[in-house]
Amino acid sequence: MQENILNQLNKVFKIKGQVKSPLRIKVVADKDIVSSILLYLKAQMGFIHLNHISCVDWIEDNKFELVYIVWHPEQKQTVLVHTFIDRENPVMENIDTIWDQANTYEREMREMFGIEFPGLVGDREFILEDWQEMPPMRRDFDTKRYAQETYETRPGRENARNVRLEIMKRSGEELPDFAKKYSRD
Amino acid sequence: MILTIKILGAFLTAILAFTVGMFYGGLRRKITARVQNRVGPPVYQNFLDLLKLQAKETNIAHGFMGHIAPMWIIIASMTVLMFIPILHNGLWFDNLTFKGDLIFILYMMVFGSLGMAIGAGQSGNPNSAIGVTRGLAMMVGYEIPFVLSLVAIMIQFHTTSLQDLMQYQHETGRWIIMDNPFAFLAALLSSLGMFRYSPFDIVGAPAELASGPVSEFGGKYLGTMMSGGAVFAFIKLVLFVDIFLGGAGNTDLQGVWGILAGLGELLLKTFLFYMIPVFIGLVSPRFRTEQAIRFFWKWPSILGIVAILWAVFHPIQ
Amino acid sequence: MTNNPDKHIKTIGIPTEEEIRQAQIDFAPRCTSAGRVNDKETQKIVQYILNFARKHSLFVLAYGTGCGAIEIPATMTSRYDAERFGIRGAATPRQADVLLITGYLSTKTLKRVIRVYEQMQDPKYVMAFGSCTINGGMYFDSYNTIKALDRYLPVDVYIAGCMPRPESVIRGFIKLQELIQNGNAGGGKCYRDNLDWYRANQQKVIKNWNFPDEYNW
Amino acid sequence: MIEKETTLYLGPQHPGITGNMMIKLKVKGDVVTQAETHVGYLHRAFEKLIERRNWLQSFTLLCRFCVPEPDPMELTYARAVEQIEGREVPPRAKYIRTIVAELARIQSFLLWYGGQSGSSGLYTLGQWSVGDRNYILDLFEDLTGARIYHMYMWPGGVRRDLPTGWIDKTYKTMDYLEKRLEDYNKLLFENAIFQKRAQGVGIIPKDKAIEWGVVGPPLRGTGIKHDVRIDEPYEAYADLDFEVPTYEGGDVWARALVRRDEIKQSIRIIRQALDKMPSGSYYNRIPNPMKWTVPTGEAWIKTESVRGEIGFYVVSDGSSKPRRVHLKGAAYTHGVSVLEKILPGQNIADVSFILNSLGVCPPEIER
Repeated sequence: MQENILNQLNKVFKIKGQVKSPLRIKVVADKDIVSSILLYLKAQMGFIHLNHISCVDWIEDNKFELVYIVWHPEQKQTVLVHTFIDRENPVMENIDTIWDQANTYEREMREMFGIEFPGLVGDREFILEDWQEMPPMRRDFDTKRYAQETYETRPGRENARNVRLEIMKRSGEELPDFAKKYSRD
Repeated sequence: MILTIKILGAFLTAILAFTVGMFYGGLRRKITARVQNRVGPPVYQNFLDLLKLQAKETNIAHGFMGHIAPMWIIIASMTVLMFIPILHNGLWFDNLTFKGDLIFILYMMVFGSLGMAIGAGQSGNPNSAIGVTRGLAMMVGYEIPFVLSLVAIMIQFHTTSLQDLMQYQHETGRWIIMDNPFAFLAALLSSLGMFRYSPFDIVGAPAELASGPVSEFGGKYLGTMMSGGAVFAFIKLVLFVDIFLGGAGNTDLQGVWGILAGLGELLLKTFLFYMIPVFIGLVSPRFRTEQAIRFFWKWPSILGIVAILWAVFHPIQ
Repeated sequence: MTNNPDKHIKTIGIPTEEEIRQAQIDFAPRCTSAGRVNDKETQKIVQYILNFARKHSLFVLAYGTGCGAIEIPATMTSRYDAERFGIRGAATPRQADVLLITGYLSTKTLKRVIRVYEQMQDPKYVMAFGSCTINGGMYFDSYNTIKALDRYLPVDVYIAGCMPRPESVIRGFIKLQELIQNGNAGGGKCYRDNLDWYRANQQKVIKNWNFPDEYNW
Repeated sequence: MIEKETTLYLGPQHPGITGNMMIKLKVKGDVVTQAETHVGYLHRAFEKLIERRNWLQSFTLLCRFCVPEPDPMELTYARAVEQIEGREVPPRAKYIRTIVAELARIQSFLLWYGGQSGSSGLYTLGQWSVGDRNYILDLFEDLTGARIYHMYMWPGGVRRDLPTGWIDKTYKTMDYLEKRLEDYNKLLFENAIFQKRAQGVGIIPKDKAIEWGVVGPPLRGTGIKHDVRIDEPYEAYADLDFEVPTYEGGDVWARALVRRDEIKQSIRIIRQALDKMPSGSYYNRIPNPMKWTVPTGEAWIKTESVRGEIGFYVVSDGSSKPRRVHLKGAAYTHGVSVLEKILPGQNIADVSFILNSLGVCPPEIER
């Protein structure tokens, strides 16, 4: 069954796939044909359920990896369609005409990774509000530094060590025995 | 002398209505808690709530009607209260009853809700606006069987006076529930809507409209509304007891003992009657607005019409 | 307060005593119950009665701002039954006395929470749940959650734990009741007195103060 | 009644909302004409933070993805890590995991009883069921030490063995629950008003359901038999005998019936698993967690949670920290696109009702 799916995809789109496990098929495709693959999978092969769209930031290769996961309700097969897009100028085809719920994923990716989907409707802000920095899910966004710069942190958590000792020192109270036992100094 | 007693009696009536209404509210919360496997708040919890609400500061204004609406409810409730004979015997709790007061009471009971509707409308909160629409729609629903049942009573007894009805029940010892059970049933079902407990709490449904018309009222306003509501609850209960359940104060005792016995009888009857909507409320989900109206226009209204027919064929002079 | 991130945060080394003292002075919450001396002896009888009523009638705003809200149903229902202390839910901020911050606050929620808090009527109290409201907890490096709630809202009672059990929630309520009875829980007034300081802190985090048009009724 | 269109904001502060989200409704009189979900109030940037934690530290964050039922999150992630690494799980651990997952399902369903009946004004049932939920949480407390967030299932097994006497206690709790379920049935499902309220409300069409991304009880409420526990059996489900209830109709009523029957099936699964509990090791030891690296790879793992199928897409780049952990919760489609599709035309009174019956869990949407 899995071979049939792969052969069919190979015949139509000239792409090679591989069987990962009895219920998972992995296909790597060029970004231009991804939407036609998905449309073909949905309309011709019965993969009518869009499970997931995920994005991985491969900053070393200067690429975003997009993963479209579709599922066949009768054969219980899952196809993962992988594609790579340029990280500097990330544009991907909008597929919310194929599945309505893709709109949500794409809006999230537009916000979190800065990937543009031409023709995508919906507010630009889906989860964040008044975000002015770079899209936060990119690997080069340093969340800890941003948090330290933006939010005021209560003193006492300067480092991971000495918490109990610090409490004792500042409050002037003697630590109970069990706390001493777990204190790191 | 009579005037002094009347004035003092009016004050006493107001205090009695307020206390009993609030106390019943607390009892309801306690009983609810017991049904729900809980300990529940103390029975005087509502008084504490009221005291706290009255002690809150207010730093908002929602226009003129926003200030007037709670007053309106209090005024309306007190006005209606003054026209309801609390006890059959004695001058103390007669207040301002007069011939034809049944029609007047019917008219005035809507008055409080209208005041609240205008006040809530002024607050500009869409939840309030929708709540008010629902409340008015509900009123159209439950008023019809209620009016039908009262009309049946009026036809049957050829009177519009509560005093006369109570006098009849006192003299014959027969409660009107026996003379016209259909009227009682219709009124009982519509009373479920009047109390706005669970199947019919669509006006202030928390999961749908926050708290409906009172969404924007807090502190003193809410407290005042709460006291008005307590008085109204008492009014409804006494009205039902007066019309259908023989009224209170039917003993032959005279003087203070007569009044006390009458009050005891009143509390017992009102409490038992009050438990009907409370227990139905505990086990019922809420109707949608149109379902509620359809409910009232179906069986209660049919019962009301049957009651009128019954009254026509079994007149009592 | 200038926005100096490195003032309190040192990633390497243990701060000296002097630095710690300075940080504590800088970071002390504006509104604490400690400074307010209005205990039972100095209260007038009316005030005492009103405080008694306030203490035993706490309307909690039904706003689950974070994951601590999952223990609120448990606290309110049969086993723990908070209603026996006079604690019950209120649907809208106008009717509520207590605002529960049940956990971390993202900046988007903080904006709404401030709005809700300002809609509440005095006297009003804030209870903060969980370690994430105290110092960020496990979200210490998250870009979207605030770390110390008392910089933005006056907190009356903190409940530690992640998440606090119903018992500790009730314990927190009882602590709040003590504060109210002794006249020490005046967060709302303190917030108004120090509004500039709080606003400055809030505006550091919330960039845009405008709400949608239909929101401003 | 009213022809004017009003904008009604349901939330974020609203008693009818499950959690912290907002639904912007356009209403005409009592009828919704347009609905729009706004989320992001609970965004804690978990997926960003997990990139900064190592494989085991991630569990503290993971279980907080969805507050009412943290265990399926742990289970799914643990399975994903095991699949990438090729780590075996001892059979006893598999059974314990199954039991914990089913207990989590029951406690979440009991919470759902409270939400579903509370949103329709029947508070008594909510008080009972949420009160009874504490008995399940007690079991969790005995087993893991915490009421809500357990961090119990780790790659390679579970963190602790069953304590002594726990099995008997679980049997007793199951007996008690079965008795209580009859009471709930009388109060909710035999209630004429609830039937009237629930039937024909919030209909998901059967032919569109899979395409819309509906999963779990809402999908089974349309009559389509789909359950990850049967499609791709994981843990001990393949050895156990249970049924997947389906009902026709696709409305709130059908979903409620599905959930009612699923609690019974969960109790059945737990009893069987306790009966068959194998002996042996409960934990396949992992190396020092601070230095533990997982080989390069990726996994897409699905688990059946209360709200439906949840999936984790986990990518490892061979280091000691995950490259990407991406959750697809059932609420991600239910709460946004499905809700926006089925709300128009409904009464305002039913919005919160439908929201509860879909099992929308906002923290799962924005993570």
